[in-house]
Amino acid sequence: MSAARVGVVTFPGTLDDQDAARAVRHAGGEAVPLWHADRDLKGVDAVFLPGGFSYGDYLRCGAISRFAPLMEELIPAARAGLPVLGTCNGFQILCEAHLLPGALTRNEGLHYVCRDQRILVENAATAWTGDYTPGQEILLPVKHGEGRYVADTATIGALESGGQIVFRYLGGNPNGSMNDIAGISNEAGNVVGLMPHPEHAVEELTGAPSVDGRGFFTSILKRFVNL
Amino acid sequence: MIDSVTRATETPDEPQPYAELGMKADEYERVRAILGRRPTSSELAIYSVMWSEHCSYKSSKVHLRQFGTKAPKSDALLVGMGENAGVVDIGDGWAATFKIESHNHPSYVEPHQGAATGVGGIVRDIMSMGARPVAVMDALRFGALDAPDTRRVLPGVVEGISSYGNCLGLPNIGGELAFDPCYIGNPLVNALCVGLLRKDQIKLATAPGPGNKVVLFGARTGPDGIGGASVLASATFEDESHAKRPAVQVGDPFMEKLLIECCLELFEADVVVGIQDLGAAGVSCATTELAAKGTGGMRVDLGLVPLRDPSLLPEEILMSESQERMMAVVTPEDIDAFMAICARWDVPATVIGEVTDTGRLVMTWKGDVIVDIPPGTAADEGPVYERPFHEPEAQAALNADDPVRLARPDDLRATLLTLLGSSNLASKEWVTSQYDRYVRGNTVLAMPADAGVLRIGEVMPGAEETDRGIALATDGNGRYARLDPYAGAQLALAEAYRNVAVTGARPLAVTNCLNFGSPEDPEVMWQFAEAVRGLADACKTLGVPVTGGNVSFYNQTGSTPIHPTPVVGVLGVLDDVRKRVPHGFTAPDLKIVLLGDTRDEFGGSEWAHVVHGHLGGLPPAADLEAERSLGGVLVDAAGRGLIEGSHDVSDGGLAVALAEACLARGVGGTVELPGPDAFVDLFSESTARVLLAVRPESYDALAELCARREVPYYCLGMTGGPALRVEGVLEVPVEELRAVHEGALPAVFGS
Amino acid sequence: MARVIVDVMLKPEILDPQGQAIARALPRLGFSGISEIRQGKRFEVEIEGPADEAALADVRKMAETLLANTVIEDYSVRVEAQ
Amino acid sequence: MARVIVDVMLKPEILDPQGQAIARALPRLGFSGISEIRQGKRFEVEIEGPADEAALADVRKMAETLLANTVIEDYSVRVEAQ
Ligand SMILES: Nc1ncnc2c1ncn2[C@@H]1O[C@H](COP(=O)(O)OP(=O)(O)O)[C@@H](O)[C@H]1O
Ligand SMILES: [Mg+2]
Repeated sequence: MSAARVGVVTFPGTLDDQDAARAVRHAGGEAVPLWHADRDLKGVDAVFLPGGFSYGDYLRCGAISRFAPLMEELIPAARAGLPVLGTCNGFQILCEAHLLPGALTRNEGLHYVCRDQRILVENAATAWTGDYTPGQEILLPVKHGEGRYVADTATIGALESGGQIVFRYLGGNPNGSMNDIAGISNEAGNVVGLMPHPEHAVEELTGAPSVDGRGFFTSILKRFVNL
Repeated sequence: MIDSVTRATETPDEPQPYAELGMKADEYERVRAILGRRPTSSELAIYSVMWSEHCSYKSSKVHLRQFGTKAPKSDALLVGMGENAGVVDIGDGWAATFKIESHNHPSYVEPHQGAATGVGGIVRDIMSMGARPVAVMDALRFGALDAPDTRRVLPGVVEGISSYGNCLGLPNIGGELAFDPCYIGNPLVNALCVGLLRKDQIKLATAPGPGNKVVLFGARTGPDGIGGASVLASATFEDESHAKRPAVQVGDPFMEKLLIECCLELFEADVVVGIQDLGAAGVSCATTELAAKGTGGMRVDLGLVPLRDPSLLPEEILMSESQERMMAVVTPEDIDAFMAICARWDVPATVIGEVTDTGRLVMTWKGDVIVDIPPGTAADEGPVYERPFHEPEAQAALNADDPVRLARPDDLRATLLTLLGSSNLASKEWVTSQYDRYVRGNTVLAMPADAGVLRIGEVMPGAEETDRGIALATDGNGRYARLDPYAGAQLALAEAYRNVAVTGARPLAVTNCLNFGSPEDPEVMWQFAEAVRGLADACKTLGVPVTGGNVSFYNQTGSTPIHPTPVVGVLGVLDDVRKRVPHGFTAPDLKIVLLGDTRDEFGGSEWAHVVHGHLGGLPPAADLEAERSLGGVLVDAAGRGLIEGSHDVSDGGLAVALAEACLARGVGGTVELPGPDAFVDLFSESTARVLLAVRPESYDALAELCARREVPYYCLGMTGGPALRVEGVLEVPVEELRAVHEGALPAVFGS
Repeated sequence: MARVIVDVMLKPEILDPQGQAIARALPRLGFSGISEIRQGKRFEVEIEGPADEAALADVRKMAETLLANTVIEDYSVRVEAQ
Repeated sequence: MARVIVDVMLKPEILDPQGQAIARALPRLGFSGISEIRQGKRFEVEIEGPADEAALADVRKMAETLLANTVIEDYSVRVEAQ
């Protein structure tokens, strides 16, 4: 059986695309580069929107990218169930594209923060978290200047009650997000966005002092093996 | 009115503002002699910037030559000094290029933009060698931690480095942060970039081949940093609107990121004959240098330069320091492919001229010839000064004021905590947490490790497979250099060399940024001459050549210069990056081993500085042979897997090194001091020492390696437990160490 | 040629840490009598033709879809008096 | 209680990368007829007393020293019509 194909999107200013592709390969999948200006998802099984500063993060993070030609294909596909993971800038793009509710705003401390962060996995039933257990604590790096998740009270309530809060910060919130939210999913659970970077925690030698990010990639790949 | 060559010939006696442009009368006369007429104002613009201290190194050149004449024989050197950056062979077909550069003055005027554009500039230097930039580092100096000036400048500088470097996707893998009142009004912002390339891929700044096209690509040209040109414009044009041009440049890191990816595709497609970044002196520098190193001639239509502000005059275009621009020489056959790659990355590109074999750089503006010069005279044949120098009057008294007279403490626990929470020894995390150290997924070690380490094998898909890694560290101690600039420069090199070696990497090559006061002050010039002599001698002894660097003069307020501050960067290579040695005490139940001897050396020490506000005597001896032997032991031992963790011993001595080693992973340790005087053992800053954590079963093998190279070694104790204990002297819980160490900067700058 | 101004401010219920940081710094810098500061964005949009209804409608659409994120921000559009 | 608005814009000769990035993106998003966009900051300052000359002088000083970086930015201060 051929390996699952995970698309990795590059916008102008995307930074973590190589890392994301490497993480996919390490987990045994095939990483398929997707270019922002192409209206072509190349038939991939899932899509990873990596971090970075697309369009310099000028205006607002993710605001310009969400209008990319590729996004015109991706948005309906995600609504139709294609698994999509956005980390950091990818999460910001998913919110700007309204595939996820709420928005990401300037860190409460007003500084960019790069640190190794403890994270609680609350929902292990999404497309990207099946290999974790609910309540599991993991260590992933965060690195962002605009990661404070905000939404109106009704939205937060719905996220809480619907199990859509997938990740929460533990041991200190790095950005002041509401309810310590680190990552959320859509109602269907196929679209997940988070500020931390699983792709920087998959190897012993490099990146954060953990390999706790591997689960994201094994989760999505197993899903396709089992299909 | 355009000052064309014709007009210049017709008006030979028209007065010209050369002095306002920083040119001396004899320099101006030389230009007239070279051209056989008065220069046009555009030509004057070119000569004035190209012959400035910054571009021509006219005061430093005669000294810097020693880096070449005394250079050790090294097979690793592929490109030496004189290009945009040096290139070293790191094996398996790979090469590394690295360089450090200052942006001190702009960072004082506008901290955020000054520091940001400092990063941008050094990254373009690396790109222009044909490399992919892979990491940055920053060496910073500010006035006293609590000085109002520091509170204004430091946060902006850090934010500038952070926003620019992070946006480029370059991990920040290390640097320095130090405070001293001498830097008030003269902060130092030195930025380093390292890049990787295949050995057969090196690009040079040269414009050969008549008929080849000259392409300007990247950002449009605006009125950035052309304070100087306004003198010309207002003198020639009597136009008030040009009188107030901004001296500040604003960077656009997004454009630079596009430039990086665009350049890499251009290199991959092999459509570049020569390439040069546009830094200080912009188009003037790029055209004269490219032409001088190529076939010798170039024709440029300045009217084709894409402008952000259409009112710019040719003199201003020539002097503009607009950021994020590059210039390439491309064959006519490749020009379409070149343009297509630029378009794919949304990078504007314009053909502005052509290479010729006339030996002249000719520029036109709306049909008039406004520049017609032999390019080499601007690029390579600038003035060279043998500035007078002599030892400062006060030097002997300074050296005589030995710290032995200072009262030594009884409470060594309190002394440790005082030092650990002092500005220069406190945790730098407030700064480093604003830098992305993980991006691109190749960072093996970064803060708080002694050196940054990168895996290289996955950087360039398609290149030869390799397990190698590179390590980089920068160091420099202004107090040591003040006491003895010759030794101070050597100590800076020794520490950077040692910091690279403690990760297990073999030191290969050196870059340096020499931050000094005014070269017109003979006492400063002496400091400079001594520092260069010291560094060149030390490079020879350690067998590591200088590959490039940067000189920053005029770092002074009134007649008071900063401490002479040579900052030295060392690049090393790990044959197998998986064998890198991590930082500090990595686990309990390891033997704690000190390599190297400790003497009573407190001149310029942190203890004298923090506790007594004292600077006098002589710095610790620079024992380069000992450093070399120590480096050999470290590289061998790491290669054989004998070391579990390491940390070099430097500022603050063994006590601070032990504390930092405990803090790395929260693992305590218990030690017994080897010498008779606990204070000396703990706080002396003797060099050529490191602290290692080794498995008990590896100890004998390590000891044997040390014995073979005559490196002294002392087993001090074992790691483990919740505290740092020095038997019979002090005991501090690791968490108490942490609170003191990590609290100092947030107490001033907020958390 | 006309200039249209688009002001974008965070909705009142969304925390504005930048404004708060400035407000906190004020007393230290000797400014008193200020009860609140909020920081937003101002865009100066130069349009090629006149600022007629059609042009303004265009700018409003741009504000709604691009310049502001209406999940967290309010915007207003006005022609600048020349 | 009054609201004073402080507008801060980069000086015209200073590069505005943010504005340029937006302007470059516009045609792709289907907006035409826009020749330039510059992005700046807008501060809404709530003052406790009336917006008299003394209060405005205070806000102007605040703009000069804190809200704007006058090395690269210009500012303007006005009272918002209630
Ligand atoms: N300005 C800076 N930028 C990036 N990293 C820095 C900076 N200053 C210090 N660091 C990093 O912080 C760590 C601690 O620095 P320092 O205390 O100078 O190290 P050491 O005690 O080993 O000499 C090192 O990893 C160093 O590279
Ligand atoms: Mg060190």
